[in-house]
Amino acid sequence: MMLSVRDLAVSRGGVPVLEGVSFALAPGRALVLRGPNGSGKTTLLRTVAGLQPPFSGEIAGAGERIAYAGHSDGLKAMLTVTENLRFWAQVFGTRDISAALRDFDLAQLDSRLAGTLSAGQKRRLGLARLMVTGRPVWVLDEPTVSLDAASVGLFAAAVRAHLAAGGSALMATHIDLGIPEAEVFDVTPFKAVPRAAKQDEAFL
Amino acid sequence: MMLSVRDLAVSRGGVPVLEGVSFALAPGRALVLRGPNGSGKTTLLRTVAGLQPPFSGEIAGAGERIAYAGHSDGLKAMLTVTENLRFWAQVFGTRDISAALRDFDLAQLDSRLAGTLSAGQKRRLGLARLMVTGRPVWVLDEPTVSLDAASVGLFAAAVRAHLAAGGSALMATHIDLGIPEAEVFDVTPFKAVPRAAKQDEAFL
Amino acid sequence: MMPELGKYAFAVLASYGVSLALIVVLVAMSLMRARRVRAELDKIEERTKRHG
Amino acid sequence: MIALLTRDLRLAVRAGGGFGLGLAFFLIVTVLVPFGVGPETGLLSKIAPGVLWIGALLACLLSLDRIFALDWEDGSLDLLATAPLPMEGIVSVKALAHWITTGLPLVLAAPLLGVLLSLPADGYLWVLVSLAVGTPALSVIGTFGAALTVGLKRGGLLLSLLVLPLYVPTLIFGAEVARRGAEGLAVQTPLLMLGGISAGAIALLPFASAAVLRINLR
Amino acid sequence: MIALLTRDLRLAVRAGGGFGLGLAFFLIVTVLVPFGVGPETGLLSKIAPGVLWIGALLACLLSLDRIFALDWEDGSLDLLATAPLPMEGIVSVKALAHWITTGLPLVLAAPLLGVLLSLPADGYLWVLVSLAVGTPALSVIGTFGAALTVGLKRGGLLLSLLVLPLYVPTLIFGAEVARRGAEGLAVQTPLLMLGGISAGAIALLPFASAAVLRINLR
Amino acid sequence: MSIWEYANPVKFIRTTDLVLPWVSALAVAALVVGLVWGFFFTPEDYRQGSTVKIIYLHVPAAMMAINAWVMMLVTSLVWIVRRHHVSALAARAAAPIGATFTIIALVTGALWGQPMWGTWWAWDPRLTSFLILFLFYLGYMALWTAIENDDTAADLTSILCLVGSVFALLSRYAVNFWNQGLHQGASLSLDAEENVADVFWYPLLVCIAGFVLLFVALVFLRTQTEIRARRARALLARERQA
Ligand code: HEM
Ligand SMILES: Nc1ncnc2c1ncn2[C@@H]1O[C@H](COP(=O)(O)OP(=O)(O)OP(=O)(O)O)[C@@H](O)[C@H]1O
Ligand SMILES: Nc1ncnc2c1ncn2[C@@H]1O[C@H](COP(=O)(O)OP(=O)(O)OP(=O)(O)O)[C@@H](O)[C@H]1O
Ligand SMILES: [Mg+2]
Ligand SMILES: [Mg+2]
Repeated sequence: MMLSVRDLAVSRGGVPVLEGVSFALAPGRALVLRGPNGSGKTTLLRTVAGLQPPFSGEIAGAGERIAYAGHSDGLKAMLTVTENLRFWAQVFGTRDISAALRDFDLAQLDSRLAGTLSAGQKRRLGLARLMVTGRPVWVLDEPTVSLDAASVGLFAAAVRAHLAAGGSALMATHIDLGIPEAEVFDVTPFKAVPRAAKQDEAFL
Repeated sequence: MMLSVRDLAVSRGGVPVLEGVSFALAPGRALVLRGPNGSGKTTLLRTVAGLQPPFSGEIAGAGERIAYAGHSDGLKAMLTVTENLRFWAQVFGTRDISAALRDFDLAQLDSRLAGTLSAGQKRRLGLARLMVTGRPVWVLDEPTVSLDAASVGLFAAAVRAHLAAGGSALMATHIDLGIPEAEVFDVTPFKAVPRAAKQDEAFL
Repeated sequence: MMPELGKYAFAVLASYGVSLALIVVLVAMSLMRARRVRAELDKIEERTKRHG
Repeated sequence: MIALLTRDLRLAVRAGGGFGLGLAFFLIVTVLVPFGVGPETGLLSKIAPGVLWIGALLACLLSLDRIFALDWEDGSLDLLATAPLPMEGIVSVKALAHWITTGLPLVLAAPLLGVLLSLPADGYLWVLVSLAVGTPALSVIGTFGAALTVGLKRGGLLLSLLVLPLYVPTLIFGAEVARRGAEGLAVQTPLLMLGGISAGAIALLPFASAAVLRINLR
Repeated sequence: MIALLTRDLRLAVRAGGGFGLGLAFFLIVTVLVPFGVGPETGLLSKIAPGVLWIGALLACLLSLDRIFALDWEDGSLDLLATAPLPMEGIVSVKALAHWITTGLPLVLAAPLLGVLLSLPADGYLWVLVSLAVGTPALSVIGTFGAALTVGLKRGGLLLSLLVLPLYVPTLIFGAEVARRGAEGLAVQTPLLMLGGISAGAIALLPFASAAVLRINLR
Repeated sequence: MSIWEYANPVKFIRTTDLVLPWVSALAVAALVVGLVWGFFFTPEDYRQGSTVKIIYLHVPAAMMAINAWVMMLVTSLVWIVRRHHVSALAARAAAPIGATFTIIALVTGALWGQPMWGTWWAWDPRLTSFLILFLFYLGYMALWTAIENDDTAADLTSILCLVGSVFALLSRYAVNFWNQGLHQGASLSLDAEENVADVFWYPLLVCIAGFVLLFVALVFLRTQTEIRARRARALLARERQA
């Protein structure tokens, strides 16, 4: 099943930031969003993930198929790496966390409290969470922030494996993700023209 | 005055992570720390900035001369961009925040609450704070995280201007900062040999 | 003209005083805000009409 | 759902905050009362049931903002919202976890603290019963308030202000049961009312909380 | 320093939390007491001075963790520590801001709330005076506790437990002044003691707080 | 033509602009007549003395304090079900008015209580439930101001108003159960024997009418203001994006 977005407009604080966005993401493919700071990538990803309603337009094939990872990792500083991961595995009804630990090189850190990890280690744990969701569409916001070159490699390998297994990935980034086969989608041309916030439309 | 570090060992949770680190940073120069995730760059920078005591070794020319910017930006979500910046200006006894606003392209955002900025805009504000400290040594931990190419350019220009004015900069990063003239210092070889935590030594 | 309020004068006068004051404040604030918002809106409308 | 419950409980134990905070606060209030109103036994024993109930209520009120705030800040709440759990389930589990970590310890500790306040002998049973019946309502109502204010920067204050009037009926009936019990009077009517409030709140409020949380997350 | 004070005050106003929280809590406690202990005027007027003091103390206690916690979480405290301000100055300003946003409103609100508790007419003056003299001590002592627990994950609980015993003398003398005042007795001795505690705390504790904060930040 | 047409902001403003002067004038007239009549031209009660004059403020304020909440409940429901913006804004506009009336009822009651019952405040059920009502108003208004997005705020406050109403009724019952109280019974009921004497009754009716009209006028005015403020914000947002 494709993830497809048609003529989508997304808003922050009720004010549209992007509009007329259309793309389709087939299984096995990856799409990288690009655009300068404040162009609305995060907003678009949150909308696709269902965390906020679209301003207008349609999204198909999203909903329960999506695993989202945003700017913050949703880690509990007082739980260990294993506990953090196992919790999400249980919530998403999967079992095995060892593959995720292995693929993101977290095996040595597994009994450390998440709060004592370095910035990059935290990020790796946040990404490992994706693998235990069992969801086919990964929606990732700047996934490689704070990662060193080796970890970016781990991440790229994990994404490739996910794509090979029929999954797909939609990612926003400013830096190179190490996945050259991904298509690039620049959001800059879709900057919304000045328009009222939805809740204010009735007042114009 | 030089910032110089001699035979420094730094620790996290009492356990040394780096040892035998020595370098010197002359006015007008920049030094970039490199090393994989968890190698101890953040710990080293915090120690140099005086936020934690060294495990052993000496640091000269630091203290009141340092302006530190870490992984978190120290912004108040409920204050506007201007208010955030002006506060730090007052604390450091400087006046003018307009140069900082201009150099980091924040002028248009100046009356927005910091909480409503995008990730990259927040980061720009965090970096603009450095300019109002008036301090000669900038100590920066992954300053360009979340920044787009144009903003990295703004940052590089700000650092160059700071160096040209006789300042210096010590930065940790995984990605290119756009300052090729900076020297690079790789912390990997200084990984500490397993050793007891300082507070446990008395019991061995 | 003033009615004889007897020993309860304070209670009665204070009641009238406080209540009327509160009502006046409420009305005044409503009117002031109405006027301010209206002026603001007029200014903005004027501007948007001229420009676009 | 069970995973969420165990995680919340584990966090409460590990990170303090939960178990401890409510209980400690309860203890503090009860200990301070004699210092404040003076040590006469007669006076203390008269106000003891009320003080215990007020202490329990304040302890609940205080720990409410942790129900969602921590998960909101570190982004877990966003992730939970995209997880395959119904929102009603999430808020119910959160309320349950709050009750287990806050309400239950209060119920168990109340008789002990009764001693400090010279609670009359007849009162122990009824303080216990009234708290056991009433604290679930406090947790569920509180979860509604927490859902209303999640993500607001001035949440803490607003939360107390919003939840306080909602707590009044529970408090009145609860304290009435405890007081009548302590004085050896019949407790049936207020106890029934208290039970009714708890049952109604548990049955209906999760839907309101889930609706509110959905609105707040969007 | 003044910049820090204005920022803290502005944040308190803007983000709620400050001004409101303490005051709202004070109000809550006082309003709840009659619901808990029953509506008899005689009983209420007897416990009124104590309840007002306990309410004020709890309101202070509650707002303590905001003194440093928010600045710690978003990294501002690290930055402040590297700024050219003496640590003693920082903690003093923080304590002052806390008093202005919490203690002062409590003092001003206490007489109004006294009405709800049928405080005897003689009591108003002395409740006001005792709170005015005593709350600065509460803020300064609380700042010390907040400095001790900054950055600890289970800080909230620990903070209450640590600060509580430190608050007891202030509470005892403060409530004694108010109670004696309400009953028309002489208040000189406890008032002197209360003043002494405040003066001593303000003069000495900032040094301890600064030392503790320095240790916690490293 | 259906009543929902007035839910259109422009239509609402146009219509209320027409009625507002009349309602305001009537409100002022009724209030002046009622209060002057009550204050200057009614005799003293044989038991309550001159304090009976407080009734002309106390009772209408108390009635309108409750009615304002009821009106907010209805408009909140309309917003939830039909999502008419004017409805939500009318609820928002009514809250401060209701809160002010509640304060007036509380203050006049307290001033009346001092001579009649010998105390400013007693934990009488009627008084207590008014205090709780006041807290509800405060919470409701605070929630409105705390939320930035207007639609979110409308949704949340509406749900709060619903849940709050249920709990307000519960509290009323609880408080009655808890304390029998000192306060007057419902002396306005027409069949009661000890009805208020006619001399007090007619000016009281005029005052009640005055309060109702004042409420309506203020709600219209404040709703207009809210609509204009929203419109100004909408235009500004559009401008800023340009
Ligand atoms: C703070 C104190 C008081 C509050 C909050 C209060 C509140 C109320 C309320 C809610 C009503 C009902 C209005 C209605 O629904 O029609 C009312 C009516 C009335 N109150 Fe008070 N009251 C207070 C004190 C007093 C006192 C001290 C007196 C006189 C001794 C008094 C005399 C009356 C009378 C005569 C009525 C009219 C009864 C009726 O028509 O229902 N009230 N008050
Ligand atoms: N409440 C608000 N009111 C108005 N504009 C807002 C509000 N919140 C955010 N914005 C703006 O919306 C735009 C989109 O932000 P978003 O976070 O989606 O950008 P982004 O592309 O993810 O940027 P970055 O690369 O910096 O993360 C930004 O310009 C931001 O300043
Ligand atoms: N309490 C602790 N006990 C033991 N080890 C710890 C503790 N806290 C941190 N560490 C470890 O100390 C090391 C140094 O961390 P630091 O944050 O300095 O790394 P870094 O070089 O900044 O990494 P990154 O590039 O990911 O930011 C990490 O391996 C981390 O896991
Ligand atoms: Mg972003
Ligand atoms: Mg680091």
